[in-house]
Amino acid sequence: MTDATKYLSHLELGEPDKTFLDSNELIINMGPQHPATHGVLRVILKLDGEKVLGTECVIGYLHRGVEKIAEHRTYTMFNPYVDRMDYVAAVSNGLGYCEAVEKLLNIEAPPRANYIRVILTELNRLASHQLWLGTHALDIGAMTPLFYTFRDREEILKIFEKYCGARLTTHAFRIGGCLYETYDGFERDVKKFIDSAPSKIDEYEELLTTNRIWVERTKGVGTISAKDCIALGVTGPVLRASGVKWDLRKAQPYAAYRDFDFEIPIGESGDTYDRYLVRMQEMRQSLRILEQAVGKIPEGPIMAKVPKVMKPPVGEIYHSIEAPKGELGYFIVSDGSTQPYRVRVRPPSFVNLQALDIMVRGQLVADVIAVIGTLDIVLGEVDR
Amino acid sequence: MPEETKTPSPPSGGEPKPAAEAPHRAAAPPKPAGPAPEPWNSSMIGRLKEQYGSGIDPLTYLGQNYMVVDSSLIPELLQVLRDQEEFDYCVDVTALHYPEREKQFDVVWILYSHPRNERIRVKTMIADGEVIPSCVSVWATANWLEREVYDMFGIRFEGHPDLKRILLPDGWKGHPLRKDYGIIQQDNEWVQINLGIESGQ
Amino acid sequence: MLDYITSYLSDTVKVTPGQVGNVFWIVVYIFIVFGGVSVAVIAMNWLERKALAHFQIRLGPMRVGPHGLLQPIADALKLFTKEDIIPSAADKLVFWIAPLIILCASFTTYIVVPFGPTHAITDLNIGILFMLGVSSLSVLGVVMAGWASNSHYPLIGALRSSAQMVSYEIAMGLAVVSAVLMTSLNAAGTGTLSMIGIVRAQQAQHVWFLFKFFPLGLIAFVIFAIAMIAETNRAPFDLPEAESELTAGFHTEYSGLRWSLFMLGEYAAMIAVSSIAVTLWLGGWMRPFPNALTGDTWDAVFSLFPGLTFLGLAAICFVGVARMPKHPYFRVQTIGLAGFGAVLGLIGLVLFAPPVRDRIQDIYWFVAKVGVFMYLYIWYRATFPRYRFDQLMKVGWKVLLPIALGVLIATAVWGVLV
Amino acid sequence: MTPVATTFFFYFLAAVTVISGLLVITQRNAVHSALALILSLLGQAALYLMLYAPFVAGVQIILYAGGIMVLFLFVIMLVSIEQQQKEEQFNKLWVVGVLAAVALGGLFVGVYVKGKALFSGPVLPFSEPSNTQQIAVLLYGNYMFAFEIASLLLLVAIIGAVVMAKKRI
Repeated sequence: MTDATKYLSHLELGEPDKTFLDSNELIINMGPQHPATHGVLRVILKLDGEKVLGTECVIGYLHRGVEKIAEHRTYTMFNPYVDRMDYVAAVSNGLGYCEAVEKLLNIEAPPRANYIRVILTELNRLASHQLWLGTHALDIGAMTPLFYTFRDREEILKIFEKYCGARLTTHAFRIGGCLYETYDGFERDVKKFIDSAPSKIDEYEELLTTNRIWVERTKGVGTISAKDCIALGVTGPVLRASGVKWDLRKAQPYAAYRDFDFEIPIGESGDTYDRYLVRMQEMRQSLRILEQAVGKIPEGPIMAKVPKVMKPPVGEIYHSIEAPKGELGYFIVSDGSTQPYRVRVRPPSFVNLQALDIMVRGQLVADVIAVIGTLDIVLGEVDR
Repeated sequence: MPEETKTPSPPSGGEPKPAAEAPHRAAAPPKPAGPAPEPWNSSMIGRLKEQYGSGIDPLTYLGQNYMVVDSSLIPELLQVLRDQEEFDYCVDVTALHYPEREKQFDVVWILYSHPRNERIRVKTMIADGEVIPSCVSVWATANWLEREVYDMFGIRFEGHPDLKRILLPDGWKGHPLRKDYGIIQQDNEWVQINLGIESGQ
Repeated sequence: MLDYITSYLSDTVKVTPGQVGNVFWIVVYIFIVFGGVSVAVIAMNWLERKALAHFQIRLGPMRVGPHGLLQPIADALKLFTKEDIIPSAADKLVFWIAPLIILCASFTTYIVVPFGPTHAITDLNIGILFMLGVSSLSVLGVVMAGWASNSHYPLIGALRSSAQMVSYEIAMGLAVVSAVLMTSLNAAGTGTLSMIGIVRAQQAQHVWFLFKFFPLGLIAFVIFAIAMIAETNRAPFDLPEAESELTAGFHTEYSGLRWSLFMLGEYAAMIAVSSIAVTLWLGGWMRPFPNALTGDTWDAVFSLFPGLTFLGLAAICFVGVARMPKHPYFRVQTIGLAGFGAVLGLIGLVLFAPPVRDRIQDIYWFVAKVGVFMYLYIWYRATFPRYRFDQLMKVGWKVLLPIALGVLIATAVWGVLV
Repeated sequence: MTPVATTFFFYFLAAVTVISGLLVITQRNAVHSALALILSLLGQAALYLMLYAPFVAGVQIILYAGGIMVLFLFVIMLVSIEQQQKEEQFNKLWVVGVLAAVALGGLFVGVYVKGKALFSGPVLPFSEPSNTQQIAVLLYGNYMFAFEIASLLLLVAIIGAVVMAKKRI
């Protein structure tokens, strides 16, 4: 834990300029249909030439009322819905929700289930980071990494498909454990993936890490200090790239993460290049976790004793996990019935997106694209 | 795909069965009376109690600590928590709606302290139409989170720099996460005007 | 006027381009060159998609024709039949003219491109100036397109491209001047701006200007090679049409036929600037090692290259035929590919015939050199991220321009001293 | 082998130049004016070619049509067009305008009348291939001093423009 006490003063966001339509200024609408806003994000940019004077995010185009739906479904029925929030990291979403409900029910998933959960979640983290890398590089103009990452992401999706029949919105876990036993050759597949992945990551790095244009486009772009990060509640790789060594897998371990030895990569300057490096390192650390986990999945049941009709006692719980994008939290309130009284999702993308404004002030239009890419937002999660 | 255990197979054809069916013999009777919240004591609570007296009701449930506080304490207590108790990170701001209660809304702050690696919740109750001071000046992140609470519950935060709807369109009527808002209910007028859909669906 | 143009033919060439005074041959050449450029653009389109796909571990077009060979034609048909959309707020006249200007500008430059000592439409004695001037007119088309669309993204794209093209033109021009300067280092002390004259100067001095005053020629060439990518708005300098930032830049609002005119103009311009580079630094139509590997034997060996190339392409086709899946579904494709290979092979055989061989050689080497540049264009696109606008300007003004000036001065000094 | 075509092309190009020149001042839309100006400049370049001055023609295209007009368009595009279109096209200084036009016309006529005596008949001053060289000799030989003065003035203008445009250096 770093000394975060020095970040305690609050952030000065500054007043929005009153002269929003000055003659030299150009208001430009980026999105909701724009190739680089990763979905239906709309950013209103105030420009002076190419310089960004201010931004305003308009979100909600993908709002489906997930939290309202939750109040009208049983605990079990709501489980697949969470996959549709951050659809590139559906497994993490499911893990967070299942663990939260398990906590509320006061049960615990058996160790074998926890190991399977860790393996799938880490694979999902890799897939999410790969997708991020591909699209981020494409935004900055490098086409080729996209196809490399999609090639390798395919391997992960194949494992998901073999495991649970779905590739993207997996609904892999159930409250109390996992529904499916690992298939024959599951460990072999994962092992094969782990063996080939480092060289693939080297391949991406070869294309980008020392590429002059890439470095020029990302170094010093969208810099955010650790203080601002904490004040804005930014979590995940963005926070770590600013130098805060904070990862929920270490800070408040869940599932089986206590058993594994891995490092939390951190950056120094908090710019786009550091975030890129942090995520690349995270991918390698995920591989390390996988390597430790895959060999020694304990034997035993994969499902805890779960009541047939889930009626958690009256009470409330907040549980959060380290999703690929940051802290993904579930605040679940039970009124003793079969349906949750309230499910609040604390989405990392939503909170991280708030930081866009201070990250791009004074930078150029092209940097906005780079910063949106580096924040790694998924609009399904922002809007829920 | 061979499976050697008692677990159901992957959904090759039919729908996945609810997970609760898997361990049949584990159908324990539902526990209506679960663990009850217990009082929570710590040095921090001691300090706060000293300062604010009975306005604070600290509790712990399932190992998670929270305090129910009087709404009059709100901006001040949060400021104290951030400045003196090192809760530098506001995880979430959210609300709950209890329509049958007199003070209809619970507003919940979920806080985390990086130096202490500790998570607490602060909860307060307010009535419908009552305003509550904004804590954007305490944690900048509360900006969008408070906007969302306003959008979904209609709770107004006083002193918020730009309190407007965030997920729903600006002209929308109604606050969908209130319990009296139906799940398929929508602002028919808005839909007709803006989307040109006559039926409203 | 035609008389006038023909009267500009260089008198030093024995068989002058377009056969002096003969309007008929000029017209024939115009058709051949413009037809050839159009075909080259179509081929380039296919090649780019295919090569880029293989850089990116995918197959690229595979459906229309064997290995997608007919894809460009299918695309062209689709674009021709597409609905023609003009935004209601657009300035219709300017919106109409803009793609035509780009197209005219890039095609007009081919008037002076020397595919061989006798294979050129004409030989203006200000050839290189003419090429630079006319190709710089295409920026007008870009600006007009961006403005006429009456939309923010095209406008920003147009602003970017006008600034970019004007800036890089300067470095480009200085690099060209240093090459032109090298032509004057002969007994008479007079240089030339004529495209054919420049190649002849390299012939006379027994060196490609790339290696002249090493490394000055090389530096000038590299500057030109960078500036020409920026001039043609290609990756990594494709900011005016930066897809992820400005959707499609200046041609965001264009569709169908007029959009395809932009593409045609862009690819034609790429080939045009590549041919300037080839003419100025790579010895134009001259075969490799004209001074080292001399003699009739070497001449004969090098004259076999055109035929061999086509035979090689035919062989690739036949390998493809052999690897086609043996399924009735693929029968048409297999036959098509075999036919295509056969045509290529036949062309190859024809090219071995001595009279054809001698006539075609110049063109072959010129096209081969240009082809290398085309491949580089694709390679850059697959490898590099995009520059940011301020960085692009920095590279143009603070790096390329001073170096180009230095090279120019150094070339002049060296030329005077030697 | 001169006759018909050349005369035809001369009048054709002259007409293009003059008509587009008129369009420059009569068009309401500034961008259309600029485009007409480009056409006029290109017509002039072609006329230079007909005068056997290819170098001047090339420079005309590169500098005026290609370079300066782009900057013109650059500026015009950023100005609000709608407002200009509503404004009055010509101002009220008719008298001054007519006087200026008459004076200019008189000057042209004078030069034409006097010039007939000075330049007798259409003569090709230089052989074409060396036209560029001859310009170089004139610029850097005979008129070296004037050339340098002009370039110095341009440099001053450039620096002045930079200083004025940039608020902080």
